[in-house]
Formats: sequence, structure tokens, C-alpha cells
Amino acid sequence: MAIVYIPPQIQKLTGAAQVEVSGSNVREIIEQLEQRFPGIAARLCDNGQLSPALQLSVDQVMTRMLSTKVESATEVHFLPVIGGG
Amino acid sequence: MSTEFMTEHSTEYKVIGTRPVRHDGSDKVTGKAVYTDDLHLPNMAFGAFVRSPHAHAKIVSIDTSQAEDMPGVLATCTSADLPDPWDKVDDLGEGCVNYAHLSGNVLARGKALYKGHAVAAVVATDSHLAEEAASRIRVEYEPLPATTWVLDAMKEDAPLLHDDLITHTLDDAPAKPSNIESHIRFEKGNIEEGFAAADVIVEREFKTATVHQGYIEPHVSVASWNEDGRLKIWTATQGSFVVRQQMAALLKMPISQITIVPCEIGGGFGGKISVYEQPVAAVLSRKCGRPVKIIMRRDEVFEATGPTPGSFMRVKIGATKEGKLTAGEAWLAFDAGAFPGGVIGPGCMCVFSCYDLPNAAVDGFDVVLNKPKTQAYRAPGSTHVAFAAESVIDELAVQLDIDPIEFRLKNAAVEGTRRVDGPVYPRVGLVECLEAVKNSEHWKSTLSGPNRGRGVACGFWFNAGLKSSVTASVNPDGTVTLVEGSTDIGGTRTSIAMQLAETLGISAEDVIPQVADTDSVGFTDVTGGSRTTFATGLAAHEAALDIQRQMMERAAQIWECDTGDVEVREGVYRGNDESLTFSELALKADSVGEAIIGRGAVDPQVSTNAFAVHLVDVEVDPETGKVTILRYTASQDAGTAIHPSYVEGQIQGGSVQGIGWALNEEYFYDDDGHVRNASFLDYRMPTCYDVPMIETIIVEVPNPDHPYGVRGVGEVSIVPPPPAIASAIQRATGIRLTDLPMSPPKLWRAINNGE
Amino acid sequence: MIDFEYTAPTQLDDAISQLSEAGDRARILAGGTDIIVQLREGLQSADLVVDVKKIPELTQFEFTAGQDLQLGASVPCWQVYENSEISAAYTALTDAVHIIGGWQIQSRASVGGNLCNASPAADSIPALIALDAVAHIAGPAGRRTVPASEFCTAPGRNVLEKGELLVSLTLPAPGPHSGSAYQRFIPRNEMDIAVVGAGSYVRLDSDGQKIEQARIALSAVAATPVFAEEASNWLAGQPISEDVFAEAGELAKKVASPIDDMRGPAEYRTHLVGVLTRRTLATACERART
Amino acid sequence: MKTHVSTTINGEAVEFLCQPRQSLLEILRDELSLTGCKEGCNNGNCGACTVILNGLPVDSCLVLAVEVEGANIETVEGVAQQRQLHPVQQCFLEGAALQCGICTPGFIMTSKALLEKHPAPDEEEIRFSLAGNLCRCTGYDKIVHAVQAAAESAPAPK
Repeated sequence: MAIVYIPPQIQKLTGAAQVEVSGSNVREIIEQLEQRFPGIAARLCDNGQLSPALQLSVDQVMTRMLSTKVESATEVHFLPVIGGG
Repeated sequence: MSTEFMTEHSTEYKVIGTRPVRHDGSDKVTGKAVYTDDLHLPNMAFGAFVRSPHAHAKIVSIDTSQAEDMPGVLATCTSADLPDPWDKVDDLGEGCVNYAHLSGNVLARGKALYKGHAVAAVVATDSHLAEEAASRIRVEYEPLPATTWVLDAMKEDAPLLHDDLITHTLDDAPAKPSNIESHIRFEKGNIEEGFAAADVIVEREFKTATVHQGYIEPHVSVASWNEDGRLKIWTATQGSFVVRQQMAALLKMPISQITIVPCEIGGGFGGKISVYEQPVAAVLSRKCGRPVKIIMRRDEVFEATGPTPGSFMRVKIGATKEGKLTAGEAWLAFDAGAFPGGVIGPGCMCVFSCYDLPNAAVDGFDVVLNKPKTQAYRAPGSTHVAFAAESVIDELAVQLDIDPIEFRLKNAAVEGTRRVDGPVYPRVGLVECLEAVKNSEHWKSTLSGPNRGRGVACGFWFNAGLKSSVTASVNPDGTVTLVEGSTDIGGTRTSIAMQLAETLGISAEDVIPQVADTDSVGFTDVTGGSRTTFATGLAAHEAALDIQRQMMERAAQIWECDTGDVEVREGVYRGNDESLTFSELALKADSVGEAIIGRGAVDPQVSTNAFAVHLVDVEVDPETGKVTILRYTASQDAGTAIHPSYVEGQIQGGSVQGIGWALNEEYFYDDDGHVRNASFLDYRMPTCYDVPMIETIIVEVPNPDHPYGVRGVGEVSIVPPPPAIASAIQRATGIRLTDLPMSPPKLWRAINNGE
Repeated sequence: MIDFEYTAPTQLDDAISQLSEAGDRARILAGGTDIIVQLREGLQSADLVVDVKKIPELTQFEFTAGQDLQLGASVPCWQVYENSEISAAYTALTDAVHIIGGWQIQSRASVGGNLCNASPAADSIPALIALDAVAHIAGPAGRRTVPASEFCTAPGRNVLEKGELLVSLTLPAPGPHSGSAYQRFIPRNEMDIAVVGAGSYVRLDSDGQKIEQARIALSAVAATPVFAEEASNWLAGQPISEDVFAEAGELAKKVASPIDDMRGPAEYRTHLVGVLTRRTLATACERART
Repeated sequence: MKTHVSTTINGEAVEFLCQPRQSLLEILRDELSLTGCKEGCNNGNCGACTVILNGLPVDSCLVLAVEVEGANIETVEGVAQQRQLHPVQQCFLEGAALQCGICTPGFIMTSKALLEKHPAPDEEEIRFSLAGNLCRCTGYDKIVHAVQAAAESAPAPK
């Protein structure tokens, strides 16, 4: 089970700061979340892609790909995108 | 030289860690290097902009006829000449852009949103004529109320810039539009409990002024949109591929029709990623059938390109009397400029990033107002928040009477520390940087004399990975031609070539690096995010391994043995009792088969996590409020320093930019929302007479995600100077300044009020 | 930049007739470090630019029999500070011309041009006023002289009438037991416009104990650089002491009516008048004694 | 109306036609293809366009091209002699005293002029003399070191 860190602004949907979810990649994780907490996917995604304001931290990987693999005990964080100079 | 090293890596490298002369150096000291403005194409024409004189105004009408009637004037353009933009957000690697906003920034649509906003443009046969013609384009405006201070723009009754801007938040979306573009929140632990456990709590408010990246080369492009439909643009950019991506979207044409040629670039620091004049030069070229050059004047650069946000910040941190941090809270409001897409995200992520903070909450707001659209500037967002957080940390150290380095060591982020935004750090080098400063001769020296003080501060920046591509061809003389997509702003041809050379066991001089256009190399993200030596270096390492594999095959073919029987060490290939050096094998290989070409294409999706700790001694003239930097030492974790001279150079350059930000740089806005100091005379960047030598300590805690341990070094050095200097001023005067810049009148006033 | 005609007369009379003919549409070019920027930025416009650097009277400098300095109006800054006689006698002027812009500017910018440009913040003008310089003007109606303290009339404006030009400046011999100094306050250490500038000249008695005569002038605190007359007069007969310098600084503030702008708030500028007056008087007295 | 100007650039007699409003910088770059001097601000505040005019460093953006009749001008293109870099150039190169390089020609010209005037300047003199040249990349440390190194090396061939 992956450990999903729920952004504080949507914790009212989950009632918890962390949720354990099964799934082999982030897309499946979000689908699982949506089943358990209806409405959450719309906050995180836009037209089937990760919302453009967000990026993922999947253990040490920083990515915007929903296909990113997750394993048992993988941490998934939803973070703002970063630009660099 | 004053450089010290504190290193953990193997010192067996032959090339890495040496200081070869950079490959493009001779051209740059003799004036031969070709920057965009040095191009003079046959039949070239010159463009000029018409810009809004108002900070906020409805554009009622634009009359270009008088300009068009002038002999020598070839064409004009307005936003009507750009395709209707896609309301689409795209990922430029280093942040996202909404093309509707980008198009509206390139040429104003309906409203001018800041003084200097481009409204129209004209092209003529010479640049003076273009400028005259621009003055004859008549624009009728209906001025609107404007706002240039972030807290004003957040007010309910503030003049709205965009009627349809609904705050982007993971929370419930608000019903009404506002100037608040986004609201981010992070929480960790329980801050009520955290603050309850604190013996000392410090809470302060901070402000920072808008500052500019200040690159010496103005934005400049030459566009040639040919009759066959192909568009070629020579431009000063940090990323030719993201220029291509933006051009294709703004002009609604396939990327394959566009070639971007990156010329040598005269500085960027984050400000040369977005397009400005490129689409306009292209449209004018299409209209007049000639190549068109546009170079911005310096006042245009200040008024219409890249500043970094002004900000308001409130930071509260608690600690026990033993010096353990218990909780932190931050409320951050950054201005994004006239269009959404600021740097509040990284600001929120960086505010407490140096510390192991068990309980924290961070709120961040990105706010649009009537200033130029902000852009990244070296560790974007991190300098702002470090000024606030590190100032509070220092004040806690003072109140607890704990040495400021010891206080930081007690709380420093280490491998395994969970950041406030969630992720856990891998191996990082903050403690090593703190120890390096603590052990420095500077820290151990005594600072005496009146009105003098010493300050220390930490800084963090993520550093990016992202996509990089190279190809490398082996020449029969044993050299390797390396073709890369990363524009070279500060010696990266060499730092990348050195990694290829190290892997192949040849010398840096035997690599011939070339920065290629977008038709000649694979996709490469911007030279920014401290990523180039890391990621493009990784691509070069991959290409070198590819070459090595082919060379081993070729050796096996020559020696008539199995490839598996060939081995290579430090550039010498051995097998079947024979051996050949790389260059001997290159010559033989050439005569027995096809060319040997290596490829490297990478997309490392990691942050390499750079930390820096700076130490500064200042002297304050209490009668004038002027601060003199007496001595400066900067330590930074480079992972591995590929070319130490250029690592030092990045540290020194970032430090001095940070000193400028700390002491004097700012946009002065008048009541009409006009910048009053849009020149290098009055926008006071440091000259060499304003700073001392910058002593550097390169800390090397190798990055586990890179074969040579590179972390990247470009950005983090700008972060610590403002809080370090603020703390030094506090030690010198007893006064804690909380507004940037800490300019002489401000400090004088504070000293006077204190008396 | 709107195009113009350019002429570089070699005779003063030719310059005067060319300037007279073009009237308001003529601009004078010496070092060009202000006028070229102003023309380029559209702050000024011209049909004719008259380059005065080929007119011998404007490019020469010499000491007269009475040891006064006759300084041609287009003599560039570097010639002032590199001349050991001038820099020994007129230290306030040397202080000023050494910090006008960077070296590249000092290679071109002239003292006369700095005066004619009439910036309220000009560095050389307080020095010229403190040194009691007199401007020699030539024009269609002949020649006239105007004290440096009366040369500027408003920001960017001076006493020159149609067809007139500044030919030279006379700086009186500073006399024995005298010294002078110019200092400005700027946030950077170079390449900046004065937030406040102060020039001080003192002549001491033969023992070097008392001030016999003093002249203090200020820049960037009024519409033009100003002579601080009351402070200057008060100093005559005063002993040399920090208290006296401080009191002179307080008196000098009376002529300061600065504005708030990006270069400094008014209150701060007034304060700096006191600081810089005190500091330049101290330096001038020290120089007078050595 | 264009004016004919005869001048000497890097030791060679050069003639050109120009409008009075054209700066020396513009003519050097656009007419004479001497693009080594750079435009950074076009109003005399950055020094990127520094050339040596009759022995003195000047901002070529603040010189009208018509003014240089009969003058002697040195640009960065003329600094290396007989395919040999000038010591200032050599020391900038070896000392990594450049990053983006746009300000470098200006610094080379001012530094060369400085060393011709003061062969052994101290750090204060170097920093004061170079204050008219802005660099945003290096923090100036390595530039000052490079000028010091050039001063210590063999005297510059003039």
C-alpha cells in the first residue's frame, strides 16, 4: 500500500492527513482515492492529467507523470510546481 | 586563492576537479564570440515596441497609419496579428505557462496591465527609423486604477486585473474573481502543541522589494520567417527548446517548422526563459519578408521583463530554551506581476527547508498586480523566505543566547528529515556546510571595532533534473565532438565536456563541445535550475558509455576477440594481449568501420538539494545608514565540483547578487505605478568597488543520484546573503531590519528611531 | 534618436554664430555624457549639435599671473585630476571630478559641461561654488561673467541666453593656509548620483587655529546647487573644532529644501547636509594645515 | 545626410559614413563589424561598450561617431597581437574571470588601460578603476584577481 500525503486543503474530503491506498501507479492511486473520497480527483487532476499547478513527489522522484510506478510503502506527495533560475 | 575544500568523494578523478581553460574562453576574451546582437543578416530590418505609459489601462484604439506612411517603415503589428491564443497550460520543465497569458504579455490584448506592457510594434529599415515610427503609433487609452503592492492587490475592493481570475486552490474554489491567483497550504504535526512547547517564540513581518535579474545583455532576437513557411530565430535564451515550444503554441504552428538557434547568451538568471520579443520579431518578419532584429532598450528590460516578486511575509518560530525548534508558522504573499504564475510554490516549500521542524503550517498566496509578469530569479522564492525565516532563527539564537551556528546545527535538516511540505531528504550537506563555516579562519577570527557585526545564514534550493540530450562523435585523431542542447551561460560547455572526458579517459581539451540549434540535437530543457552540469553532464556520461561500448566492440573486431574479452581502464583498451589508447583506437576504428557516435538522453526526476551557509562581516556608518561589507565567506555543497573555478564563480556571483538584493536593489514605484529607476544608474547593482573578495568553501557531499556526485551549483548562493547581512547589521547596531533592501535611508531611520 | 546636424567649429565666433542661428534648436556638445543620453532618451531634442571641443579657448587651461586657474569649459575631468598643480590647489574640484561617473565618463565629461547641465545633484558645482569660481560666457552680445553660484537657474536650466556658450571658468588662487574638499553621499561606492553633495573651502589664519574665511555649497537639496551663505559667513573667526563644524552643518541645513525621491527622502537628505558639511569642513581644515 | 569620417582603429586607417546621431558603438558594431564591444545599456552605465579612444577608456555609446575624425581607437579585436593573447586576456581566461562573457570585452579594455597607466595597481585602485564596468555573473572576485595576475606577469606589449 502506498502512503498518500493528503494536502491540508483537501483533508476535509479524506478526514485524514495520510491515506494508505493500493495501486501500481499514481493514476490508479488517484482512482482509488476518488472511489473512497468522491470529488478528490477533480482537485488533483485536470482533463485526465495532473493539474498544471502540481507536481508529484513519489519517494525521491519528482515528476508530473501519473504513470509513475508506486510500490508498497511508497510515499506520494502532491506539491506545487517549481521553476528555477 | 582563498578556496577551501571539504570533500567526501574519491579523489582519483583525472579530469574532474581540475581547472582547464574553458573551450569558448578565447573567443570570449577576444570579442569573437557571437551573441545575438552581433548577427547582421542580409537585408535585415529592425523592430521597435510601443509600450503602455499607464500601469493599468483599457486600450481603446491603436492607429498605426501614420507610422506605416513613413518611408522606410515596412510593417506594424499588434496583438491582432497573433493567433487567438489557446487557453492552455503547458509545462516548460521549469514551471508552467498559460499560453493565453503569455500571448497577452507579449502584446497586450484589450488592456495594458503594467507600465511598459508592449502594445504594438513596428519594423523599419533602420533602428532609429523604427524608433521614430513607434512614436507615431497612436494608442488611445482609458486609464484604470492600478495597484503595485501585494497586500493592496489582495483587498476585496482592489482593481481587478483579470475579470475571470478565480483563485487556484486545492480547497473549495471561491465564487468571485480576485487578484489572488493561488493559495497553497502545508501543515506538519500540530502547531498549537508545538508553540505550547516553546520557551521562546519570535514572530516578525517582512517585506521585500521587486528586484531584477540584471543580466547585462538586453533581450534580443533575430527572426526570419521565410517564404517556405519555416521560421528561424536566433535569440538570447536559456533554453532554445522551450522557446520553440512557446513559439509553436503562440503562433499555432508545428514545432518542426521552427528552428531556434541559441547564440551566446549574456546572462539570464531565470529571466531568459519566457519569450518576449521573439514572437513579435517573427510576425514582423512574416509581414515584411525580411529578417527582423529586435533588441530591447535597458529601460524596456527593467519595465517589461523578468523581475522577481515583491513580497510580504509573516514568520513565527518557537524553540525550547535548550535551543530545539518546536514549531513554525509562515504566511507568505508574493506578487506574480500582471499575469498568474509566480514563485509562491517554491517559496512555501523553502521557508523552513533548512530545519528539522516537527510542527509547522505554511500559507502562501500568489497575487497579480500592475507590475511586469515576474519570472524566476536564481533559486526563485527561496531568497525571499530565507530572509524572513533565517532572520527569525537568528533572533531566537540571540534571545536564547546560543551561538548562531550551534543553534542551526542543533536543528539542521539531515538525511531522513521530513520537510514541512512532506518529502524526506536523502543525503544532504547542510551540516557539513555549517561545520565548514564554523571551522573557517573567518569564523575563528575576531571582528573588532565600533559599528561592526558578523552574521551567518543558511540557504536551500532544490536544483532540478529535467531533460537533456547530447550526441558525441569520435574523430580519427582521438578527439570527441560533443553536441549539446544546453546554452552555455557560465562555462557549462567545459563542465559537461569534463564529465565526458572523465568517463572516456581522455583530456578535457580532447573534447570539442558545441551548443547546437533545435534541429541538431535532442530536446534539452533550460540552462537553469542549477541543472546543466548535473543533467547534461549525466547525458554526456551516458554518451561516453555508449562510445566506450562501441569502442570495445571495435577493438574486439580489430583484435579478433570477443567483446567480452576487451576491457578498458582510464582510456586504455586491452584485450587479446594487445592494448590501444583511446586515440590509437579511434584512428584504427575509423579505418575499419562506421563512425562511432554516442548518444545520451536523460530525464532525471530528482531534486539534488543544495545547501549553502554564508558568513559576513559588516560595518555600519550610523550617521548615514550605509553598510560596508568587510569580509564575506560562502560555503556550499556542490556534491562534486567538476570545475572548481566555475563552482567558485557561481558561488561568488550568486553571493554578490544577494548582497545587491540585501542592500540597494529595488524597483521604486511612484503613485502612478511607474518604475522610477529603470536604468543601471539608479537600479543599483553592486559594482566591483562595492564588494570585497568572496571567499569560498566548496563542500563536497556527493549526490547519490549522479555518477560523479554532482549536485549543481548555480542558484543557492543568492539565498543566504540578505539574512546574513541583516543579522550582521543587528550585531553592529542592535537593530533588526525586516525590509529589503536594507538601504541607507531605511537603516538611518531605524537607528534614529531607536535612539 | 531624432537626427540632427553636427558641426565642430574651431573658432569661438563661428560657434556663437552657429548657435545664434539655430537658436532654441541648438545644443552644445562637450564630453557628451549628459547631452547624448538626453537626446537619445528624448529629454532634449536638437536640429544642430555644436561640438565645442575644437575651440582652443575651451580646451585649454592655464594659471594666470595671479595664480588663478583659467579652466576651459570643455576640459575633461581626467585632465583636472591628473594635473598635479590643479589637484594640489583645488582639492574640492579634484575630489568631485574623480567621482563623476566611472573612469570612462571622466575621460569625456567636462567640468564646464557638468556646470551647464545644471543638475541639482551635480558633483562639480558645489566644489566650484565653494572655490568661488566665475563663469566666462561669450555670445552674440559679447562677453560676460557670472559667479558659479548663480549659473544654474533651475533643474537643467542655466543663465545662458540664445547664442551664448560657456567659454571658461576662473578659479581664484586658493591662497595660503587654505584647503577644500567635496564629498557626496551615495548608496553605492561609485557610479551613482549624489543623494547629497557638499563642497567646503576654508582659509585659516597663519597659525592654523582659526577659520578666516569659509565657503560651503551643497547639491541635491534644492532646485539648483546652492551656496550656504549663512553657514559660510558664520564660520569666519571660529576656531577649528568638531563642534564648530557641527554648528556650521546645522546652519547649512537652512538652505536645504530637498524633495523626496528614489534617491532619498527629504528628511534624510537634510540630515546628510549636516553630516557632509561637518565632514568636508574637517577634511578641508586638515588639508589647509598640511 | 551622412558625414565622412577618417579614423584609426586598431592601428589601421578606417573611413566610414555616418549620420550625426549614430554613436561610435553603433558604427563599430553595425558598419565596421567590430562586434566585440557590446551594448548593455546604451547610456553609459555598464561599460560593456568600452573602447580606448586616444589612450583613454570611454563608453562608445556616449561618443558620436562624427566626433572620432582623426582619432585613434582601440577595440577588443585589436588587443591580441600576432595571434598572442594580451596578458589581461590570458589571465581572464586562466583565472575563469568570465562567465557569460558579455561584459568581458569592456573589462578587458578598461583593465588594459589601467595597467598601461598604473602597471602595479593595488586592489583598491583596480576596483575603483573598474567600477564603470558592470558584471552580473562573477561577483568580480576573479576579475580583480585576473587583473592582479596580469599586473604581475610580464609587462604588456604596447
